[in-house]
Amino acid sequence: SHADNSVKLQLQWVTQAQFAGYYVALEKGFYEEEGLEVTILPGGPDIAPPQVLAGGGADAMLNWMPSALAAREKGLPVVNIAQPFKSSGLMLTCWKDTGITGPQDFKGKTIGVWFFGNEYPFLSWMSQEGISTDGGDDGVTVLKQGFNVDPLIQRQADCISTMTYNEYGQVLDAGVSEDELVTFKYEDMGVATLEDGIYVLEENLKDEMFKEKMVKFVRASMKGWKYAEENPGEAAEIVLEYDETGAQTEAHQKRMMGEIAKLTAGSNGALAEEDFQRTVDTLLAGGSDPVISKQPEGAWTHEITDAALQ
Amino acid sequence: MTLVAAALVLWALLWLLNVRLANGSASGTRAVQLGVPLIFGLTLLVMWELIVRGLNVPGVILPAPTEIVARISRETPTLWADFRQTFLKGALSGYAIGCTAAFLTAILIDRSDFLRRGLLPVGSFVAALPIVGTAPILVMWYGFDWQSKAAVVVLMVFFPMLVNIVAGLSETTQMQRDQMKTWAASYWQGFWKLRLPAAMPFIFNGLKISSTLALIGAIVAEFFGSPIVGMGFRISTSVGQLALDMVWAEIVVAALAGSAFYGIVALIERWVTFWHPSQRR
Amino acid sequence: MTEVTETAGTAAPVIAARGLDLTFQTNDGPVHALKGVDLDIGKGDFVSFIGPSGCGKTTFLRCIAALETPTGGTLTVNGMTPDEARRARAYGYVFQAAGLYPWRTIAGNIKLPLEIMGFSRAEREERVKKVLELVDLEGFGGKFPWQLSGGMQQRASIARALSFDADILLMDEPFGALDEIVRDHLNEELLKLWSRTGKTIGFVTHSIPEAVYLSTRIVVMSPRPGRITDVIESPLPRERPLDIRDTPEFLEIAHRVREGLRAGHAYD
Amino acid sequence: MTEVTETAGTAAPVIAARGLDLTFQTNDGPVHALKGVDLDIGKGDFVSFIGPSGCGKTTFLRCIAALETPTGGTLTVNGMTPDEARRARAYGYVFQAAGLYPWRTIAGNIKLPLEIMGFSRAEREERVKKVLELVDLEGFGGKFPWQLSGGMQQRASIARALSFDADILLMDEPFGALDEIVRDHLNEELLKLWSRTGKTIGFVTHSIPEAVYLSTRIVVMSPRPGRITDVIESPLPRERPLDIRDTPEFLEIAHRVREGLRAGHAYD
Amino acid sequence: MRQVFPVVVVVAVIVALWYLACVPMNIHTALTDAERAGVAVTPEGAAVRRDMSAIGLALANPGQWGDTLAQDKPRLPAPHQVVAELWDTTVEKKVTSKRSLIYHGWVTLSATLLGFAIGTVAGIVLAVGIVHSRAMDMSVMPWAIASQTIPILAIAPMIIVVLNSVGVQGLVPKAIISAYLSFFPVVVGMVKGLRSPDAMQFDLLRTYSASRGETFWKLRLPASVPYLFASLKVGIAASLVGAIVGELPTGAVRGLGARLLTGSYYGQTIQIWSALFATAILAAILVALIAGMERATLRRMGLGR
Ligand SMILES: Nc1ncnc2c1ncn2[C@@H]1O[C@H](COP(=O)(O)OP(=O)(O)OP(=O)(O)O)[C@@H](O)[C@H]1O
Ligand SMILES: Nc1ncnc2c1ncn2[C@@H]1O[C@H](COP(=O)(O)OP(=O)(O)OP(=O)(O)O)[C@@H](O)[C@H]1O
Ligand SMILES: [Mg+2]
Ligand SMILES: [Mg+2]
Repeated sequence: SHADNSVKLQLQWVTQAQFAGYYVALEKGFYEEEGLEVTILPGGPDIAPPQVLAGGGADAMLNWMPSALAAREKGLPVVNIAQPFKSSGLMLTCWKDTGITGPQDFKGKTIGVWFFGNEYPFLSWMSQEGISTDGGDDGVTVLKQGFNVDPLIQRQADCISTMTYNEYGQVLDAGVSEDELVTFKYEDMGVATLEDGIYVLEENLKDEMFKEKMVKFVRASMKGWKYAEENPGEAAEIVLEYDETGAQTEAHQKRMMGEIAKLTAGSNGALAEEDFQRTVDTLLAGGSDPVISKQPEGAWTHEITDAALQ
Repeated sequence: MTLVAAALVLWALLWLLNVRLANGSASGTRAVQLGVPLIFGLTLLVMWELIVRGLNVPGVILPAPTEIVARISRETPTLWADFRQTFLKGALSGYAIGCTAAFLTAILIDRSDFLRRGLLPVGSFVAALPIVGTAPILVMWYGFDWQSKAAVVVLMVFFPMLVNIVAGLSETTQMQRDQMKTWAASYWQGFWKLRLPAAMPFIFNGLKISSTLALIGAIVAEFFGSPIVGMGFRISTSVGQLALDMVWAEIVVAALAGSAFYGIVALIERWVTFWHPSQRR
Repeated sequence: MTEVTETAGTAAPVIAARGLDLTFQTNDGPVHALKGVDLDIGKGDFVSFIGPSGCGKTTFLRCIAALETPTGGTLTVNGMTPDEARRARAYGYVFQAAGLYPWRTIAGNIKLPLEIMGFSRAEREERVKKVLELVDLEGFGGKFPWQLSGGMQQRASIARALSFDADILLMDEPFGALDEIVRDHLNEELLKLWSRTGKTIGFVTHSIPEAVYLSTRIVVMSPRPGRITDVIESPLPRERPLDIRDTPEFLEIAHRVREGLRAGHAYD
Repeated sequence: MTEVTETAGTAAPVIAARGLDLTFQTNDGPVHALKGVDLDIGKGDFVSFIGPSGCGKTTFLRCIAALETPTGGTLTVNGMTPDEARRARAYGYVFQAAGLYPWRTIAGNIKLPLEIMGFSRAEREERVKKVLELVDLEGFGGKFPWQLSGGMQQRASIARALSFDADILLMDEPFGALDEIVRDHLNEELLKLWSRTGKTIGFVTHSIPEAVYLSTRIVVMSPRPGRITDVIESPLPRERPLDIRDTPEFLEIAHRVREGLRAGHAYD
Repeated sequence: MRQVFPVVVVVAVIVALWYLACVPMNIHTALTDAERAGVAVTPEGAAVRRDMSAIGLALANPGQWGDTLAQDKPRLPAPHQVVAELWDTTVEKKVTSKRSLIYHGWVTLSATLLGFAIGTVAGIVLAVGIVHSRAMDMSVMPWAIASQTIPILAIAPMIIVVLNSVGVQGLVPKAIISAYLSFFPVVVGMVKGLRSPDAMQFDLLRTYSASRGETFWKLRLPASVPYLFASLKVGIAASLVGAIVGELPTGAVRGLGARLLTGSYYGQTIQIWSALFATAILAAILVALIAGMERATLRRMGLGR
């Protein structure tokens, strides 16, 4: 059934520059050159990409590695076939006037966290710091943060999760200057996990035709990414073109593209084993509620990237 | 495939049983009246189980009922904590505030025809605001804890209640009102002794509708920001963790709580409006 | 239309209408429910109103009870305006349907006006007991209205109108829905009550025998516009056994009423 | 209770009841609506049923029309069971309230049984025209029920029952809600219609004069359990002007009916 | 005029209160902005003001009131901001533009209408079954009530995924969610309506020895029409909510629901509010359309007086 040339890619969020590489590849005809017919399915807060993959609604998905590994343990064997993002863009952004200077100051504070699979790195981090997440003076009070930066602006939370390329900019857009804020990049804290990898179902990889299709897909996608890195302005325009909600603004997408380029810069598409291991170690270090309980086997493959990048 | 076939056969058998029960001589008895819907529900569950197993539906898409039950028994404390947060704190307080506010507004509207003609159309417009739009706003205004959930519930139940109370208060006949006039009764005498009791069937109609809305409202509001407890929180995060059995466990709790709430209101209704023809046999 | 009919004997009339007009403004134009109605009702009179449907019987009764406001003419009750009389709680009004509150027991229903008028608890109990006896409903005080037959409900509603001892009793087809035997019985009871208490009664009915049997005066009305076409004084004695209805005097009056009625009647 | 009353003269009775019982099972225990009812109704008879509320008049009529199933005894209609007779469309039934469908015009209402019984379009039109004339409603066919007065609605409902020419006409207090004058008028019309068509009519009423004026036989019933206490044959001629009601024969029968009624009547 | 005047007065009062409410609602941000721009405010420091009452702050800084009505991302946008946004995104934009609310409204409307049609048909069919089969009446009704206690937002994604896995995509999944919400009022209303004729009206048809089918077409169905319309009015509003809910887990790419959601991602309160109002206006129009159909039908049936 994989004999045709169509590939459906499930994103994990709405259309924005975070996914510029794929949109560029589509717009610039890179997929077409490979003979592929690619459909990009935008995501949203209610969409669990692994679920879509399991339901057969997509051939490949983008996902954060903690979430993908968790799905693997849940009995949905997904495999990372490419990792266009080298570094993590996740960080905590806090008001400086709360007196927070380091992770230990989080105690007694209120912190907004995204759930829906994105909470794993945070929980691991806190457990490594030995801070409980059940509130109280010795722990942090965790809020399930919505999809915007209001909780920080309204001061309902002392810190919120932001992405370097998205929410952080929104905070600045709200008129806050950088020196009013303190930020903690997960990357700097040593608890970064891999974001935005390309995953497929393990069983599909037994199918040679499918593999071949994925090779072409990854090759074209990476071409798209590198083009986007070099031409951020044009890439942002292309993303805007594909945004059907009509809610995105040009300034916002341009800045986002600039930040995204920094994250993809170090990757040629192939997963770096040490990055993988660092992610796994972070997750395994997770305290009482570990995301994964054991070292995963076969959660990634270089087969596709090797063939694509030869 | 055989499991699926078995499911269909079972469906046919249990349905036949129900038809016989419903049309049989014992159909008026309490046992049958409870039994028939239970058998029907059981049929659905067994079909679900057999089809999920028969078609090998992955658990991350649709878990089998047995898995859900297992999850419920394993996670009872979590479910209870969520229930307390969402239902007892968010839904119930919102329900109480919303119904009370609607009641007071209804009296106001009742006393002034001008307000009735002005407020009701505007109210019906406000009632049409979809909860997925209002919930984020209210979370922004009232914070992440149950207060914002209660606010969403208030907004959801207010208008259905208002409409029903207003309709109920005008339910009295001309004759009954004239009677009060011939006794030279004051507004409040007429209100407490005639119009309020006469409005009870309508008020309970509103209370019943609102009882299902309240829980749904509280759950949905949690999708837009919450502390890390609550039924809506658990549902949305469990979907992200692909713990679909947990999602369904919460849905079961929601359906049970919602139905029980509805049932309790219906029981009180029986007791208060015992005199209404629909409650007499 | 007719001359002013003065009540002979009694001094100032309890109810006095002069040139009473009432026009309803409806979507289809004005409806003249009453036009130029002149009538005096003396203390202790039993006046029946009879006439085809829509001739304004109910409207006239409602004007007396201040439930409608006349658009012309004057109407006084005990020398006051009807509304003042209403506030003074001068009326007991019995509507066509019993109109009992289904959520109150029979006793509770009878207590209702007493509660509103602020009678003490003890006095309420006592009065309820008294009027329940009066209408032959001892022992039914604890039942709910729907547990009683139509006739019993109607008697309960009469008891309710009697409970607070208003001087004027206005009854709008109170027995319309009952069967003939029950009706006869209630007619007898009503007559007894009237002669015992000396109340002034206004009574609307569709039944000629009923009107003739009960009244000291029968007011015949005709519609479009509603007006009084005839006022018939009854020569029957106050004491009236049921079989008075087979006497020639009775039949004579009944005949006169029927003629008066037919004159003013246009089918539908 | 009473002897079997055979209709003199006519051959096989149209309706024959023998020891008819009907008991309703209710939450408060069984209600004996009919007990041991024996009655024969001959072709062309006009039989009135009179009795206090709840004595089973309606129930008996409903048994004949196969709307209730007796729990004992036998009942035949034209030699068939009532249900067979119903399927053979032997009945025209007029209910107490007019019961016209508000979403159909008067003509549409009358057409309803004709549609169900499969009359052709042309025949339907023709019959509607005929019965509308019969009940004096020419020109009202296009009106909706609520545009007509109560009396006119009741006539339309009679027209509907007549439209398909059933042999047996069953009428359950058809004029109960109308005022006396309109009622008199419809009584006259009904009599005319009956003598013109020779239908067999079963008629329930609460009014003694109405029963006496209309019927060839008056069946007096009494409640708990519902049974026949008296069957009174009327000696009045078939041709009956309205003022026959003032004749001594009429009053004599009326008196007998009243006595019979009173005997069986226990207040409520 | 008699109808409109009270509404106008009430709306005017609400707008006035709304403007008043904007001041304390937005004062915190206004003061912080002003402070950043170098204007003196009392007291100084956002952290100090954090827990202070908004009304107190507003009274202490009357100079900043104007700013509260002209923010980019206010907590409570001022009425004129919402109206301007509505105007800008409906009248000023081409209807085919992605930034046009009319375009998004149309997307939502098409799912709403399809869902409404499915829900209505399903509701009527179910009601007919319930009325004619005792077994269905006893078994289905309690579960129909229970089905409405399930939070639709929770199962909407699952419906989408399950349908997706059997190859159904696009409009239909959204329509099914919308149908799920609208079938219930239709069932309840239709069951009531189909049972509304009194015993006498049924008996009448029995004396004609009419069949079940004839009873249905000539009595039950016409008698249920007023009930049907009453529940259709509730149903169409529910459909609209359902279509919006259905848009969220389909990637929220188009439609009013997507506007609400993306507005909320980026904290664009003005956009949320205008989408909210657009939805309510759409609902009002749909209900008014049904009410119009109701009036016309009932009048033709002789039931509209
Ligand atoms: N509130 C009203 N608005 C408009 N017209 C009215 C109103 N009340 C009564 N009418 C009209 O006034 C006329 C007299 O009505 P009324 O009820 O007094 O008649 P009635 O003699 O009591 O008739 P019935 O015997 O049917 O009770 C009728 O034509 C009626 O339609
Ligand atoms: N469906 C029923 N279920 C139970 N009891 C019934 C039913 N129908 C009638 N009855 C009872 O049977 C008895 C006879 O009723 P029926 O209606 O025949 O009286 P009726 O003579 O027509 O009275 P009315 O003059 O009030 O119409 C009454 O006691 C009534 O309560
Ligand atoms: Mg009247
Ligand atoms: Mg009867």
